Amino acid sequence: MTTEVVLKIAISGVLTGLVYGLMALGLSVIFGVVRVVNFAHGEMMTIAMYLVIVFFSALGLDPFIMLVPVSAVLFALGYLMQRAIINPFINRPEHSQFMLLVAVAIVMVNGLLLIFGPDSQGITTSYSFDSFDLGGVIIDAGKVYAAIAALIVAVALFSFFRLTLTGKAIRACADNYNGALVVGLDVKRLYSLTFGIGAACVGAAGTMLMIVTDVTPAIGPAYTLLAFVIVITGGLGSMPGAIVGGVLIGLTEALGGFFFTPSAKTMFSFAILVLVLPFRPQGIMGRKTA
Amino acid sequence: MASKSRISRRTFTAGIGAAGIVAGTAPFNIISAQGAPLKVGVLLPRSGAQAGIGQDCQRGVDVTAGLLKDLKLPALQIMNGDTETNVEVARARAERLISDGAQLLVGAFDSGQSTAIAQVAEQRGIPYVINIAAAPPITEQGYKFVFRNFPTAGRILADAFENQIEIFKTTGNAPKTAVFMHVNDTFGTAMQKGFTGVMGKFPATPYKVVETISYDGTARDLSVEVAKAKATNAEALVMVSRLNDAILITRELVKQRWSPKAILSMGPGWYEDQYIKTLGKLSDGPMHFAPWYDPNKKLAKALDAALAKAHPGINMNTNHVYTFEALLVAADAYKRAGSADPKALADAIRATNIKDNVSHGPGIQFDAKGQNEGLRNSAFQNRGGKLVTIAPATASNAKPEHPMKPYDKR
Amino acid sequence: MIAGVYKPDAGSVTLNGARIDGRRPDEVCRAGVGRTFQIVKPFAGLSVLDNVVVGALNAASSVTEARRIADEVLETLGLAPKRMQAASTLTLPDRKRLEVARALATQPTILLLDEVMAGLRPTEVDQMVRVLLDLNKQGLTILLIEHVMRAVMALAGDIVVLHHGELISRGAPDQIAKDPKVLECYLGEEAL
Amino acid sequence: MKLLFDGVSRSALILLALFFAALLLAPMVANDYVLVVLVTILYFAYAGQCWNIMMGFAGQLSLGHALYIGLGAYVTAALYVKFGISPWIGLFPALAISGAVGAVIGFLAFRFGVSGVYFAILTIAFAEFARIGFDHFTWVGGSGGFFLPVANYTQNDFFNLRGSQKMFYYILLAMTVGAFILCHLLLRSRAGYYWLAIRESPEAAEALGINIFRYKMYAVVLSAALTSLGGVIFAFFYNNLFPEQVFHISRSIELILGPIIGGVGTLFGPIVGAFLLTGLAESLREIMLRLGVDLPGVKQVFYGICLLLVVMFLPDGVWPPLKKNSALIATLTERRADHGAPRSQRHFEKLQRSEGRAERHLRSAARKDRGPDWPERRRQDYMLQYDRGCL
Repeated sequence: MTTEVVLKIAISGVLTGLVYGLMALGLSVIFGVVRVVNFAHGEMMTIAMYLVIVFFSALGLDPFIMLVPVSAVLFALGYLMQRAIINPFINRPEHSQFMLLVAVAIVMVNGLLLIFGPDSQGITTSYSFDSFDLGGVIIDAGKVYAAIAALIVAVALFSFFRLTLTGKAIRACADNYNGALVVGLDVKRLYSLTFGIGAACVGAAGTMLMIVTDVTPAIGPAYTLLAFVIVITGGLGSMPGAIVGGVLIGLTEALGGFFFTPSAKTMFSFAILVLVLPFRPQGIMGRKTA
Repeated sequence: MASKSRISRRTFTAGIGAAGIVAGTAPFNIISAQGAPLKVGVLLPRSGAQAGIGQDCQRGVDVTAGLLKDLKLPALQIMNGDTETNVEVARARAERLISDGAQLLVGAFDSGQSTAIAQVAEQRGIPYVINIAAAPPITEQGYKFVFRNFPTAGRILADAFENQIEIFKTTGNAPKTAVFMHVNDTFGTAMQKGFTGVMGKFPATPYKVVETISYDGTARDLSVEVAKAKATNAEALVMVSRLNDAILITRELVKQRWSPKAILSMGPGWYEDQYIKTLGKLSDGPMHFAPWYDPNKKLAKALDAALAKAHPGINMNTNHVYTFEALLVAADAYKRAGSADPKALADAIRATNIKDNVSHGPGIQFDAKGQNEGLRNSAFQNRGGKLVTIAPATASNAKPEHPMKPYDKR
Repeated sequence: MIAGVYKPDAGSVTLNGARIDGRRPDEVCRAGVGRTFQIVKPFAGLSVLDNVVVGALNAASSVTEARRIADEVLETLGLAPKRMQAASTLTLPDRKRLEVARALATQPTILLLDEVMAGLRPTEVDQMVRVLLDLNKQGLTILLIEHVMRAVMALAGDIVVLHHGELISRGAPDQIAKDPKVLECYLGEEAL
Repeated sequence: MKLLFDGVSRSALILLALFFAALLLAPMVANDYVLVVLVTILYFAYAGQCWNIMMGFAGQLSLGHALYIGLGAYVTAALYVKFGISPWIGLFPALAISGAVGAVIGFLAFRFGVSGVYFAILTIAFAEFARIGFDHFTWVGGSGGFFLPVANYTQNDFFNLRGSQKMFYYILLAMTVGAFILCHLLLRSRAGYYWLAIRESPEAAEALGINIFRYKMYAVVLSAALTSLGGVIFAFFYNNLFPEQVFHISRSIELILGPIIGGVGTLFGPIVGAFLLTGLAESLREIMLRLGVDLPGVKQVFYGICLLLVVMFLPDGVWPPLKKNSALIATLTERRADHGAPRSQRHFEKLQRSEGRAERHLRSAARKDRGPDWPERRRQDYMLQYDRGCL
């Protein structure tokens, strides 16, 4: 019995971790290229989650179909945010960027509160309550679907950065800003694109999360913090690092919650962070910095 | 003036019976003689983390004016203050409302914010009626101007066990084991602290608690918690939770294919509208042991009707009841005090004796500490999207259903 | 490596008989090694004076004393008129001078200069050279990395020319300048 | 004393004195509401000043300062409630514990080269760690909260910090002034110079013989310890502590908004920021009230937009441009006073007369004025500090 329960919890932790990883991936991509830490990351995700609710109640779309429109809207949001407000801050000191994004986050949280009210909202799909029974190990079906979708989106993103010209151009910007300028890349546009892509990741992650959880306007900061922990643990700016970090944190919280008291489970992810940082300041998958 | 305020008690109770029927008789003169409405500052966390509950309480405020008029009670001028779920803001708002002329304060749902407001009220000598806040220390400070018409955690627990014993006696079938899950916030901790002690005073409680699980109410994922609870194989699930976590836990129960024989919730969450709306038929079955209203009381029916009219689709709940009752206390005291002098108001509140109220129990009276110890808690159950009161028998309108219908058979 | 940024794989660095290899940069500096950076690193937000005061505090016992030293150093390097400007407003030559001033203010026994003349106009080079010569005369050891030959020629007493790791010439500046091997190597382009 | 006033212009001193006098007299005229707002302002000004030592001076971005507030609050409150120890004695262990925790964080970070954003996240991690830890620390009430006994005090008990708002106001005023003077002196000390050097360029600072590890540690420990004093006041003023309130990241953010809006690294920034932000929040409420808008969240949306605008258009905060203007005003008024000599002549004389003064002024101006090439410099810094090849 115990082994089955532990196995079940571990699998559940990994699956959730994959979705969290996708969310963190957005943060990582943005930081890796634009060098701005998106302190409004979780808040952007709550926007995506509310979009899911709107689309769901208005059109009755399945979350997996909604992946596309929600990501598209978030892409536009990210693109515009970068264009309109973040761009002038690219070269400002960190605390100034922090301030800007905190202000953005305050507006987002309270805007959502105004529009959608304070109550938690969720969607119920045909598979919301399904689960698989694998020889006594019960696995949440929604989580499985969400995790698979998260993996697909992540792989698509990897291929985009590896294979397409735009992706390569963005990587060039990340590698050498001045070099990219010199060879005639429109860095501003590429930055906006990157921010858009990062936001789209968040959009996809938010859509997937709606399958397994609910949303309230106030939940944003918790997700921002979670994304930070994942990304720093995995390696800020490293794409595989975000996914690995997500899984690691998901697993840690699940097992920590099971073996110790669940109310302290987030403490374990912070413990992992505190352990990782001194010994690998660049994160588990991050490259050694100069 | 003095002679008129003496009429209050009897005329008042009679007035309720005659509400809306007998018009133009003596009580109206009292209102007009009393002049200006009492300025009441209502402090609620309407934005920030507790926005949901704060705004729900506000619904109770919204319907008050009409009801007070029907009760022939003096009008209240409501001054709203949003505490933003923040202790400092709560304190500053309280000061602000008093500076703006508030003669009485009501609020603030949360124990921390209520403590901060209580201090201000005490220092400024302005009466403060707490609507909801269960942490015992607030009324243990020897305050002169602070009153709480809400049961403390110990009271809620004692009534819960008593009602459970009664319920399981009627059903004839009781769970032998239970797992106790509680949210790790102010209310949850207060309940957890008292749980074992109070349970010991009720040896007839049919079940034994095999494990206690404390969890974070803001957690996004409660699958681990439920898996841990399921692993105990307990027959019943005893809960102290909030709304969001209640929904998450129910989903996990279904997904993890665990149908406890009974879900015994000793707090909010499982009876709230959002819960019922979100989960539909899966919301049926949980029993609640919480501060509630007595469905047979006249005023409860009136409040329910007023709420139904103002907010269709919203079931009346604890938030509305106790926020309304706090305002009721204010209006009643104002009427009896005959003036807005804070000292007189405080004395009038202390002498409160409202028999015809909404909540379950003998009515509203305050002891020397400013606590209403008479409040009793009911047991009620989700049944087909509605809430029915199942215990104690004297204040119920339905029979309990046990065991709960398994989730996969719905 | 001398300055303590990189640790040597083998061998040792000693200053006045004490080993300084493997020490942290700040310890090396306190031992008496002043250095500049090839890519200048002024404390941009601070004034020129304050930049130098920070350096001077290395040896000075109080802020007042450090200010006095800083004033002197600025005077020597001709930065005194700009002492109140923010370092970020300086031109590149001035920044290079500031680098030297700051390093000098630490009162080192040996001064490591990394391409401090690059980008300077000939007259500015000459000015810097004069300063360095003065300092050298006062007993300061200078280790210079420089490809402005004008400066090297003016500063060095004894020149060793290496070509692909081989010694090709050695002697006083004017001798070197005439050495055919050297001229061949450099195609005469820098030989004055 | 000489060190204190050395190089501070006379007009600035007069302005300061007037401002201080106004604050001293404020409780005589302010009603309780204004007083509680002033207390909040001073609290944020004090805490912001402490945070500024770490970020503004030494350049270490801490996003977890609520940790030290919370430690200070819990330690003194627990000692007072459980053992009856006066907060004036209890604050010493509070200082020590906060300083020690700061030292641990600093050691972990600086010994292993954790800096910039990473450092910021590390500070958040510790604060969150403490939040959840205290949630389960039942000796001080856990998540159920820790309550200090309250009564209606007829007179102030200064020794036990029990009393009226006025008492707290004056204590906070003294603390804010004390922190201001301390920071002023620190900036002119060896440590101050070293911190600024480390902030601007750690490599260069190290090459100039500065033990950057040690001085960064000084900054963190000092900032942490001083911040905990703010926590002491918090505990005894509000009389209840909840880990979810005290240690929450939103509290950390609240603390640092003031100094950032006011001007990071400036002495007046935290004070100006605290006045502006609390004032802004209160006046927005007032406006909403006047307009009859009673929608929870509207106020915060406008608050966010205001923050956004300030940070977009005043990148260095409100104080530096304000200071330029106030310096201008001061010059103008002084000019009117002696309109005899021709302008340039007078100007020259004045420069000569007050070289120390001008120096001081320019020096601090220089510190704030990052100059037009700041973006490029920062870009360069980044290129040196980080491996940008990450995708």
